[in-house]
Amino acid sequence: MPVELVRPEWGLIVPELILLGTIALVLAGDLALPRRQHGVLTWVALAGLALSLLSNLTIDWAAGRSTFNGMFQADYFSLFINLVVGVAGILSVMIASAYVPGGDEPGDMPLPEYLALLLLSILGTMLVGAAGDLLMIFLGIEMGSIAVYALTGFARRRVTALEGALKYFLLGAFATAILIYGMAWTYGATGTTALADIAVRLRPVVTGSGGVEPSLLLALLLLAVGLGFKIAAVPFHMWTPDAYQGAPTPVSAYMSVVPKVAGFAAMARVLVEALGPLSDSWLTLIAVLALVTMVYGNVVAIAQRDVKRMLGYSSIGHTGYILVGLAAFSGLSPDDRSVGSMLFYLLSYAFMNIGAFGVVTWLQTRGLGVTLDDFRGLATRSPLAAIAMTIFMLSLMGMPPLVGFYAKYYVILAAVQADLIWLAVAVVLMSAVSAFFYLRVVAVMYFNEPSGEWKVQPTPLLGTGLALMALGTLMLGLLSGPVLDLAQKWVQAFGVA
Amino acid sequence: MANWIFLIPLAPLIAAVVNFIFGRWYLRDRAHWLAILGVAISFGVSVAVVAQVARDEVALSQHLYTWIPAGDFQVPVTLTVDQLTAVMLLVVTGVSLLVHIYSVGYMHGDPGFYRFFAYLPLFVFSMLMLVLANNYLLLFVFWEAVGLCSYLLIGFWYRRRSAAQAAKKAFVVNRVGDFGFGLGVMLIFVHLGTLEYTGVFAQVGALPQGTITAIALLLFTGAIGKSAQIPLFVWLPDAMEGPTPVSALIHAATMVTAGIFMVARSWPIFAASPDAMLVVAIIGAATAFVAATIGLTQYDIKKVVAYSTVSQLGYMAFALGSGAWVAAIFHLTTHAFFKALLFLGAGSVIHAMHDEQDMRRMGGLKRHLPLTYWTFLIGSAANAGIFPLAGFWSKDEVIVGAWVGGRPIVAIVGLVAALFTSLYMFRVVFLTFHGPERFDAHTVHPHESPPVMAVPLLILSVGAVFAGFLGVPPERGVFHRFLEPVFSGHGAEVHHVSTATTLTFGLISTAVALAGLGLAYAAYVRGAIKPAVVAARLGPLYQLAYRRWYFDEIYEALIVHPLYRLSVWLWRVVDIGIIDGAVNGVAGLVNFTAQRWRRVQTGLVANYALAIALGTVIIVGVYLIVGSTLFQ
Amino acid sequence: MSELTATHFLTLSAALFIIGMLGVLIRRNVLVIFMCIELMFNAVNVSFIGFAWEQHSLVGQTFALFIIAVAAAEAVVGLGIIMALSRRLDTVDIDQVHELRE
Amino acid sequence: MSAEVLVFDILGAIAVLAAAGVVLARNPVHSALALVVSFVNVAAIYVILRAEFLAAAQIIVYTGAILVLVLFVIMLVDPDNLPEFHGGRPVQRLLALILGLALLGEVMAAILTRTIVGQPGPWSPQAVAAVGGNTQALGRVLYSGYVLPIQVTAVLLLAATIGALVLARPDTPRVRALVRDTATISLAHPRGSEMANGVEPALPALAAGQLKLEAGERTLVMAKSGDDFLDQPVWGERHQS
Repeated sequence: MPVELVRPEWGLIVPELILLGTIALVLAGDLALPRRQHGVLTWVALAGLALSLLSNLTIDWAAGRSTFNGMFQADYFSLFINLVVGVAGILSVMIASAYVPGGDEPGDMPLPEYLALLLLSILGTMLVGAAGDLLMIFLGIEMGSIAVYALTGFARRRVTALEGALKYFLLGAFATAILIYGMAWTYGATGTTALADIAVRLRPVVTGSGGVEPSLLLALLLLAVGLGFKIAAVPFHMWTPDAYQGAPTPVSAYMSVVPKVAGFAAMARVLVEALGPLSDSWLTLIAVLALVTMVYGNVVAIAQRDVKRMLGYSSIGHTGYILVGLAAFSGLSPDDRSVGSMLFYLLSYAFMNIGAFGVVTWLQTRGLGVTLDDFRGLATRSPLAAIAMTIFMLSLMGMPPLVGFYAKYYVILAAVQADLIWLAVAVVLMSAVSAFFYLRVVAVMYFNEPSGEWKVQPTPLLGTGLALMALGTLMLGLLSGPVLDLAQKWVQAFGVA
Repeated sequence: MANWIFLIPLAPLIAAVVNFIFGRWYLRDRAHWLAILGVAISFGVSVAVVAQVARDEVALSQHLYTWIPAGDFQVPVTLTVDQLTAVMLLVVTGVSLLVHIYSVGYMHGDPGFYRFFAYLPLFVFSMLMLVLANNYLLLFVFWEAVGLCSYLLIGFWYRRRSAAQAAKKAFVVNRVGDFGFGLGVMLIFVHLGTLEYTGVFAQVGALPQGTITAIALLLFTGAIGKSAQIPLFVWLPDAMEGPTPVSALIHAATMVTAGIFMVARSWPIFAASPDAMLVVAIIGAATAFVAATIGLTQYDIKKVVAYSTVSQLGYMAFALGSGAWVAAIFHLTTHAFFKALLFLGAGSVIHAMHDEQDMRRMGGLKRHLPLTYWTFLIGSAANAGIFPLAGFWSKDEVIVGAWVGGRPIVAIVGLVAALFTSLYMFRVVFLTFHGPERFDAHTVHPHESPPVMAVPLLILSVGAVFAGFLGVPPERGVFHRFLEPVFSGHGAEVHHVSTATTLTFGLISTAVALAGLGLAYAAYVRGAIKPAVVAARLGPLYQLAYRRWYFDEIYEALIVHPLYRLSVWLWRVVDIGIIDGAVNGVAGLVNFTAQRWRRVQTGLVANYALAIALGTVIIVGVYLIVGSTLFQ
Repeated sequence: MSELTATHFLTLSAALFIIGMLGVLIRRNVLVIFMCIELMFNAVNVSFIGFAWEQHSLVGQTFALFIIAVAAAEAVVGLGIIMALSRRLDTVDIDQVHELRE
Repeated sequence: MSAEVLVFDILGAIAVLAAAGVVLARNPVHSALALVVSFVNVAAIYVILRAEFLAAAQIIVYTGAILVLVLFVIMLVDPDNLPEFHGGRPVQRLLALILGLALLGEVMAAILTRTIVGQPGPWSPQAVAAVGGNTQALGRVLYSGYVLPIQVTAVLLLAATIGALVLARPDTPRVRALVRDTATISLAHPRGSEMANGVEPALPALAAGQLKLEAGERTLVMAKSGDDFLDQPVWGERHQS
């Protein structure tokens, strides 16, 4: 049986190739440079990420081409994921800069390995965003996850870090098994693993009948569960707070965003692109998951005093909000706002959440801990850090005109258009509930007297990162028009075709 | 050039952001380079853009992006340069550039040096966006932004209690005006469904008269706050707590004129409502007069100049209220030159006197500060309206505009105020630079300012001398021909001014200004008139002016105090008693749930895996029963 | 049941998968839990290859090959975490690892 | 019942029983051995499924590599911990069993009601034989349509390697001391006697002038217990006054 050998279009994977080159450079630098010069590698990583981000300009996304026999798709969706992940990566590296070398974490954290793992995880997420086949989704997610398992346990002299890593790893592998079992059933039910082909083969099966064949449903649900774990949807979320709390704070910042982006990208690719014809079956599931997730995450966050853990639960709550966007899916058409609102939310979430963890890092580099008490009187010690944290908290809460408000607004708009009024109401209610724990941080910073030792330490790159994120949180709302346009473009491409 | 407009606001913005981020650690006392470069680029591009506008007589615009694309309500961010904006662009970027250069000397050695050069370009950016906006929402956003910058800069020396108080006062008073402005913008949107200038102006005539008047008056409320008109002018003199270059740039030349600019920009709305025009004219005239009387009695050199600013803003306002649009903008332009000059000159004096601001402890500085003296004298003469300096031409035109616009009383009030203006300006000059040295020569050694401060003074004094000739001959000068396209159409009335009227008023103004000069000379140099005797003779009237017409006291008694009492009462009764009770109840319930639910998280991997498995089994089970063909 | 059909393989796969899952849920030794996860991966491979056999396509076999590779990669990292943790805690009992909770 | 089915039934039964053995065995080494048995049987079943290459890969990668790795780790961690910890968690076990049965029922429902969608693929047994067998056919597919996944897998293995190196590399002291000069201190003070009272042993101090230190240098005292020689040296630090 002859097999077509198709020449791959290398031009389409330039951002990924640049990132791979950066990883190689970082690893080479690890070997070539003496240990005290490893700080240079931070700049190498930043430059590589920036270059990779810029190289997106060289690709014609409008054409929506795919290469490597359909394994890789270069369309507006992968562009936006590249954008989110690239920005999140740059911000994460900036945050890690003050923490990893030296730092207060017990354990010497080797910077080159840290950066290499971070970049590998970013690369994996970009591949998920561009995946054209279940296999690529699987490999991309695994590449991201394996790197993050190791990052979680990076401070390996601290038992809690290893505990977080172990929990994340065992449950992650468990969920991966469920995910690939779902992929196997998808393959069994449709005879293919290519996303586009799956949709094509499903269309005649689904139309007209009152129910869906059990094997197809099993495939769909196992996939949903496996991906639900990656995005930390209730009840598959339980690793999240433990892993966030245990991991070194810059890693928590990173893993609260990028692996989640990978999960949502995979969800959009699988559920929307491949299993779109089955949307009647999964929409209710996603809507219910969204409700349960946001209620649980926001309510339990109230009971936390460890800020990292609180942010862990709050990130579960945000997963719920983003799922609302997905639940509003109405078919791949230009009118559909669901995927656009989801993508926009992910980008804004990157700014505000990495920012919040960044301020925690800022405190840690100054010798404080991670509980609410450590935030006491921050406003008098470092007014700028307090202002930044206030901006992030208010944005996470959804206060206009910060970007968090716009993100929620677009999600609610999508939900209302899809007649999911109850879900939209739930988002508003849960935002109100979330005010309890977000504002508590703000109140503690401004109205309490400082306690604990405070040692002054210059961390210019971390400070710049925080300033950038605060600025992004402030400005992205004002720029929401063009950004949302870009996020919408993927579904609009389907309207033209 | 249209494609380069975005550079005008962008260059100062980048400078501000970079200084803000890197200033503290890296740039420190080098922060000014970037700021000056940014504003210089902005100035250069502005000149090029304005040249094209002047040559082609068209408005240029550049669409940047659509801000809010939700459905019908779209807000485009478009930068537009028409003739009116062109004038403002040159004034703002030009004066900013000079003030930036001057500040290098003035702020030298200040610990907040980098912070100053981050705030100042930020202000320039906001102000430029304000004048470049093509719709009311953008205008409003940057209206607030310039207010914020002003607040930051007034309170620049925030450790000084009075500076922090002044900043707060400016913020609160402006908030009152902005509230009205915001309502006006909303009213426009509700009635016309658009916020873009062109759309609004085209449709405004169709609205009922009452609505137009309401919109116009609400918009003017914003101008009252920002441009320091009665009754909201109280913040501006206090704002002098900020560094002097800030007073020159923000509280004399640019930001305070935003209100005048906004009214001129909205002229079709105002022109359609005679009632609103009358209100504008009356408030303007009253401001011009009241502020001038206060200016006569103050001893703080910066305060006198500040009250003079309020008074001159009053002139601009009554010109607007009389339909003399071009005259108002003309006065705005010349005023920017001579008032910035006066402030920078005053700053130079204060600098030389080691932060002494009371004129009673100055005198005889002419010898020590020759350059400052001559430039300050030029500025004062221009402000007083001495022929043929800049202030003469523009003030004369404003008064003539009021006269022919059918407001003779306003014109006469303007003339009286002009007498006071001349008097208090020369009073400052004589008290400061002439007469005996009233300071302690052992501790204070006045010295001329460094070149970096002197050069801006010289450039500005050239402007103060010659800027008026843009408007010569009156009504037909270069300035008028340039601006006329903006203020035509929409049923504009054009008043024809006879040469006789122009000449008459020119002579009267000159006489008035010289009379003021003579009085000041008689009182403060020759000692022929004893100011103290005059003050005693006038008694209550003098006290009224000296106490600034009791505005602050009235506000304190009527507004601040009752509000404070109310808020305390609200806090005690409503907040603690009622709201807290309800909130605590709900919070308690939620917290109880949270405490219960957190127990689910046992920390045991086995339980977590069980939750995943349980979730899977339940979801699959439910779907197989409900959604599949299994039981059908 | 005279001929071999995909049902045979799928049943075997399901049995292996669920036994592996039970192991994860029941056992307390981290290493055994880890082995059970490998068992689940293996069960998925059986499904893939069974489907491939039924459909005359090699996609399933290829997928299974990649799963084996990924399983190896996971094993490396997972065993690394287990070793590091057992060095600190001196135990491989998963129930002793619960400092992070609530 | 054909011979094929019989062979499958036997192999499958052994695989399932061995898998059950993994879960039930008390000693993890026994679990590992049971896992080997299960994997080998599954490999044999791959041969029935005409996936000879995968059968080989299964044996080499799983049984060969991964399980040896597992056994190594079992040997490396403290042998005292190896037996399963008994007792406890009865509810968890019961629930797990119920869940397992329920999931089995659900999956079986899907298996038994499934219909085959679409056409059979191009790789019929004849087609596979035509290119020379399973390995050749798989090779063709892998190196044409699966170029990108192969590269990605390579990078993924790199990630795993770095991760494992970071986690499992031995601890190194954080401060690298540059030994410039050494001096010997008498350990006349027996260490054990103070420990008995719960008092931290005092580290012996240098005699004045015994060692010349420059600015920024510290003395690092490495002491061995006086009476019995421990395997590990006792580390301590004393700041130069």
